[in-house]
Amino acid sequence: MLNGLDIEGNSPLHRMPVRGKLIVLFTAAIGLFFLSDLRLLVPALGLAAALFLSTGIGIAEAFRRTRFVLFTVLLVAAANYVFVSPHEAVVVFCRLSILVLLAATITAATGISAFMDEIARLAAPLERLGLVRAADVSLAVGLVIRFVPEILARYHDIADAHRARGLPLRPLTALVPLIILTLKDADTIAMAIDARGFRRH
Amino acid sequence: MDIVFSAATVRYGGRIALHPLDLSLTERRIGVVGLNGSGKTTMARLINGLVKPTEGTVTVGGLDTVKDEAAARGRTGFIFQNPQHQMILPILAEDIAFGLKNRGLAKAEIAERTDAVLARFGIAHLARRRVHEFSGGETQLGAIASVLVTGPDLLILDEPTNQLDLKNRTLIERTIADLPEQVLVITHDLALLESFDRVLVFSEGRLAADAPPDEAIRTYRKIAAC
Amino acid sequence: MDIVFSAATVRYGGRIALHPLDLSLTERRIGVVGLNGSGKTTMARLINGLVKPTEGTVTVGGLDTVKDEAAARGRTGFIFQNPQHQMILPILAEDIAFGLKNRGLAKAEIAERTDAVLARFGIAHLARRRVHEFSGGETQLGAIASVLVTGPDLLILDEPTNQLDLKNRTLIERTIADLPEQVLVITHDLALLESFDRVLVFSEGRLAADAPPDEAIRTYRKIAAC
Amino acid sequence: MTTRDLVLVALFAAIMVVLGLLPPITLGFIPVPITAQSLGPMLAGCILGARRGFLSMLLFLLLVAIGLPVLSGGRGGFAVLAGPTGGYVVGWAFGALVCGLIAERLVREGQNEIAQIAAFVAAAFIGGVVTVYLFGLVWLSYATGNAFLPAVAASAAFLPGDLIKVGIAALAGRAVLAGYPLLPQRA
Ligand SMILES: Nc1ncnc2c1ncn2[C@@H]1O[C@H](COP(=O)(O)OP(=O)(O)OP(=O)(O)O)[C@@H](O)[C@H]1O
Ligand SMILES: Nc1ncnc2c1ncn2[C@@H]1O[C@H](COP(=O)(O)OP(=O)(O)OP(=O)(O)O)[C@@H](O)[C@H]1O
Ligand SMILES: O=C(O)CCCC[C@@H]1SC[C@@H]2NC(=O)N[C@@H]21
Ligand SMILES: [Mg+2]
Ligand SMILES: [Mg+2]
Repeated sequence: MLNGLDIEGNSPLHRMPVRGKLIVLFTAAIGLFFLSDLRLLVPALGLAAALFLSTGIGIAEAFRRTRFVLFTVLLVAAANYVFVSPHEAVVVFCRLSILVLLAATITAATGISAFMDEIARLAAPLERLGLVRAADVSLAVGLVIRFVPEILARYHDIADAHRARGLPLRPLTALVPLIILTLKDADTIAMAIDARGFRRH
Repeated sequence: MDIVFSAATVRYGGRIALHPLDLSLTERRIGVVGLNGSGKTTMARLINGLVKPTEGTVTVGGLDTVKDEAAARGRTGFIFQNPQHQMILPILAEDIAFGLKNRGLAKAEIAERTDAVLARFGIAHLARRRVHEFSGGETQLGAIASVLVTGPDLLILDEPTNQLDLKNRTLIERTIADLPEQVLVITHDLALLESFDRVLVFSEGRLAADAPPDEAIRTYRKIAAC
Repeated sequence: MDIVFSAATVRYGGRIALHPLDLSLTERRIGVVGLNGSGKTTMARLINGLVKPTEGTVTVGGLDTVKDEAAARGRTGFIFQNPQHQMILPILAEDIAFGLKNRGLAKAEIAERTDAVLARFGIAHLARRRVHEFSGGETQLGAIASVLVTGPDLLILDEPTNQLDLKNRTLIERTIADLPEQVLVITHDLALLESFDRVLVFSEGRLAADAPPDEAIRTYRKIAAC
Repeated sequence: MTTRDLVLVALFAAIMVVLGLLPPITLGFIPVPITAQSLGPMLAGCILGARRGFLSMLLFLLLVAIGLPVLSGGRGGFAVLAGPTGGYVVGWAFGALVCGLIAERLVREGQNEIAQIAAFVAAAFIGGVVTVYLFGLVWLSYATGNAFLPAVAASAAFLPGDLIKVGIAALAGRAVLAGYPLLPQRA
């Protein structure tokens, strides 16, 4: 999900300012909370899916990006089915799926640099108070998005290293090298940021 | 040990990385060269089952790398293109011992074998050091030790002299020459291959040449000049 | 641009990595060779202030790398030993643009300069691609573009042909030869240095030779043979 | 803040995102899931120390707030922070802070391994469990209008999992200290 990867394109969603997109998402997140009428939720789910596809992402990629989260949404819904009621299960499923799709839509239609500009703008008032440096906050957000695939790639490296040596892959024996390898990468990246003058001192 | 590829093909997603490959390797010193992205690492990973053939089969000493995965893998050791990523525990001696512990050996034997392999590669002084602070040459030697300690019959090295100076390069070259084990080396360092028995040249996922070093290197130079 | 080391010394923890170095570099093509761990990367990092001298000073074009850190750094670009880790944002064009944004340029100028540098290195087709999917040669070129776009006077390359095949190696060699900027290259690939103006040989943290390529390489071979 | 600090803060926020890829386990009797993400603040505190650990969780909170689906199950947005689990999520930041403060004071690089692990266990438990539960339960009882006590009892369901996480964080903290030390140490 958080591959930080926008789909190249020029759809209305791509051109919409980041702030507008975030406001829509917040509003939806809060609004959906109060909504439990399936006559509204089901069409809304259809609309969210349509919006997602309107970014030009393509069905296969859209499914690839959301299947994992949608699976966990299904689990949450199943729990509601068992413990609460079938109606509540469908409501929860629609509510969460809509949010997932909207969030994924924004991810697909917004470049990382656009995100970071917006965050810098939001952080500017805090900078005036001397609390944070706005540019640092947006850089940090960009770095998180960069690190997620990097951590997953390192995890694959470590899994391969275990397999190559015929060792069973246990979460704990994977966790420690995973942290150390990514720490090492992080140090190199820190140096690159300095070398390229990404931060004004 | 016989390494046999029968119409082995690899696709990543839809893209083909290795076209159907038929090949039988028995030589003691096998080299692999080719342009970046030509499928060398993919081919090597097929041998120890890290990559599974999309079609066809690969067998090592008669064992199928898919059906007899664990047994086949036990017979090959693999040194990664970036061996730093293959050290699992942070202290060298712990990392070497870790591979043995999982084979259910007794403590005393683990210690003995660890010491022996460290001595064999002249790196006993590195035993308690942090692997992530090692220099390039130290990392390579440490990785070779941690792999050979489990006693594989075949050792695969993916670009082992990459970041090395002339001295460490010579050290690795000699280490490889002296290994009693069968060895397959992928490299861009053509001088390393001079004494090899057989050299494979890959190009765009296909075997472009399979010959003694001189001839293979000539073919490679021609491909690279295009 | 003048690069001047005055008794510059580097210690990590207590250990000395670079003994007091006095040196003035003005040539357009400067090479650096030496054994693993001999202090090459440390010396290069002094030039752009990534490492601070424990004692002594380093100046670049008259600017002290400690006192005028930001200004001095603005005049040098650095390509890391592993350039994959120096791409900070995941899409090449965004990575290149980000370096400019922090210099406070206008949007239109950023876009224009980004396009120009991509065209200069013939990698316009990579602009929207994910940097971590690049091949070795593509990564090197992308890193060079992302650094040169900010207009440094001096470019430092730390082992730029490490993982490259013959073809990509030649590409980088030509790219370096054609750069109008002053260039300092650290490498184990001796052929790369043949046309250079001046080559420094490091050994155990000291300058062991400072000569034209032929002579420097001879000294280096002698050191490596010990 | 050095650039290295900034990058480490971002890295541990990213680790939270990755932990969030593991599906949560929903419980019927309390509207709070069991999630792997509560390991994150313990790791951040044990490995980075108080300041950087705290900032990494704040950064993660920011990501949640701007609506990125970074909480387990692909959730995010202000709605979650205002919801029944919001107290826990905010508590993660203070949990990392407390965990780091304790680890920085108790753990020494020269100590023997057992002493280091014990110190990390104490830090991870007081920071990652006691502190987080405190924030979580206070907000939960307020948000759901429950009496305080039933929520406390119900949260016993998290304890087995969270104790395992304390153990993992302590072992990881000590291994990273041995292999790549970062934790600031105070007398
Ligand atoms: N896990 C993967 N997923 C998708 N594509 C892959 C993967 N691994 C390799 N490839 C692709 O398969 C092709 C062959 O890759 P391989 O690593 O075998 O090349 P190589 O000959 O070892 O190159 P190099 O000299 O750069 O190491 C390349 O185009 C590469 O991008
Ligand atoms: N951050 C660091 N902390 C501690 N020691 C370091 C650090 N960086 C380098 N060193 C040590 O300083 C010495 C010189 O290292 P440097 O990286 O300059 O060598 P190099 O000549 O570039 O070697 P290589 O050819 O392997 O890249 C080595 O002994 C190295 O272990
Ligand atoms: O994802 C969320 O909305 C927040 C979940 C908070 C879960 C709390 S954290 C402490 C305790 N341990 C768990 O495994 N779950 C709860
Ligand atoms: Mg390869
Ligand atoms: Mg170096």
